[in-house]
Amino acid sequence: MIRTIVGLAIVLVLAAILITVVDDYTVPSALSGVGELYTQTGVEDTGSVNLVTAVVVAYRGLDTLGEVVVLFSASTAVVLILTLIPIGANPTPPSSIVAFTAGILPGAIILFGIYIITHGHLSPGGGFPGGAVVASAFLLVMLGSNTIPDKSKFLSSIESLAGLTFGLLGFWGMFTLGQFLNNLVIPAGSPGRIISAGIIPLISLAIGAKVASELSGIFSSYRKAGGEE
Amino acid sequence: MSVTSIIAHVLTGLGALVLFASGLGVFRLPDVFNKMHAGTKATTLGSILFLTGLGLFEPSWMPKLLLVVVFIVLTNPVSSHALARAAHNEPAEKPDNLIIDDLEESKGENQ
Amino acid sequence: MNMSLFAAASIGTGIMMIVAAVAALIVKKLISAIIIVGFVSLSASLLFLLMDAPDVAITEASIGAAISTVIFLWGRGKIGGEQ
Amino acid sequence: MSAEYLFYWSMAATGLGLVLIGLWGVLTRKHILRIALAFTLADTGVNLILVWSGFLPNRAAPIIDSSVTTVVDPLPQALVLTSIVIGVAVAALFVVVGVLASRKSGSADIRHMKELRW
Repeated sequence: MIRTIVGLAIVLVLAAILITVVDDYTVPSALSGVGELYTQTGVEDTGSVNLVTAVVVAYRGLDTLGEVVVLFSASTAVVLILTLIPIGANPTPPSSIVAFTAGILPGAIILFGIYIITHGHLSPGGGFPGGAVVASAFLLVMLGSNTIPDKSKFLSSIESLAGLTFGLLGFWGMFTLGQFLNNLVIPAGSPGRIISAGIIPLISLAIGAKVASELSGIFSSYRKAGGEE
Repeated sequence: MSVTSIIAHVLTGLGALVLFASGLGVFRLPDVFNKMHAGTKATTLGSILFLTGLGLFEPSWMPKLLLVVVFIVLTNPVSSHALARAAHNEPAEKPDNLIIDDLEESKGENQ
Repeated sequence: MNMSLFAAASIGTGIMMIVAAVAALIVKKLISAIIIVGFVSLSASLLFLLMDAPDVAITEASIGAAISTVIFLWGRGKIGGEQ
Repeated sequence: MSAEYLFYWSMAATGLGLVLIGLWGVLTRKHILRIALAFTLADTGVNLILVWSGFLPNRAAPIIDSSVTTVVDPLPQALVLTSIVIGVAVAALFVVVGVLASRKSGSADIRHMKELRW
């Protein structure tokens, strides 16, 4: 009871503060600062039609590298905890209908994920959503398989390879053009084509592989520690 | 207003109606298996009708929409099957008036 | 495009999300709460689409509705849904 | 009170509401997975507010082609894109730690976990 009252009081005080903050906010009529700069010169600078991918991979590529490291440490912590402290494995066998569908669908889902990753500079998508889609295909495979898969070596080598690719592509830009993760070490080409935007598609592939392998690693260690219903 | 456009309007309207009925069924029917009956069959039909009507509005979207229909037809029955099995494994979800239970009887045989 | 249609869509989705979020915290069964949170994530992806952010909408739909739901279902299978 | 005004502010209201509800849930719930769920709700709300801060009505999505001249701010969208993926990894870690804590104390109720008392 006292917990409810204290919680409600804290939330109401925060709501009052937020409303006073919002009260002063006026609807901007134009973009300001760095957002305006990105929209004005983004396509010329990077060759990527999709400005969100341009910001994620090119302008803020170093931030993305850091965020991939955060993702890496979170997934490593999950895998480490579940490997060191076993919770008890009891995967329930899937029914034959689920097993059959899990045999035919993941190919199409992985294809769709790769499409999202490789068209990240042309249409909505990129490494992060595409990697999540590919990881959900792996999840389907795991749900449909009767045995506990032991692919952790394969997954961790893909993960390391993707991280290494990201770093090496960054250093390539640093040594040739004097700027870490400069994406114009390959000529930008004409915006709107599939082979354009410098190394943005390559970095998208690396990010996608990394996200997919890390989420799959989490699911794989979950499966080892017991089935997901 | 051409014939195609009229057909498209009718199809999207029917699809929306079926989807609404499905939502109402999920809200009103008593237990898990009845709710699933409304939530799976009706949404499959409703989505197919709606997507086909949408494809008639914009003929250039038709291949992608057909792909979506194929995926819905493939995945919707399977997911509801898995859901039904999971619900069957929970004793609390079993309705009171359940008389014939084939899954329970066949459990010992084909494991 | 008609602006009031967009306003109706966003307000309807927003009210639905707020109601669902409260329901997720006070509903009795844990599994219902997990499914409702998945629904809130899916509605959030609709709002992202209305806010001209298709990239974010794709990510939120595939992660919020599928992957995080599976993660919570796994936790429920390991802990049990009492409360 | 035009339609555009309602459209713009309803997004912010939804995000703020989700953050507050999630915070309330984190403070008052007792089951450890409920707390994780409330945390996820607050995460979704924060992402909504961040994307909303770069949103302007009557503009197009930030994908430039010949017919698009004015677009919304791509920077918050790029940040939220990574934030969502990190959010799910953090939620996975939260659930695993919660499962371990409930194993250790024998119950999923945080009142039985001495380390989490407040």
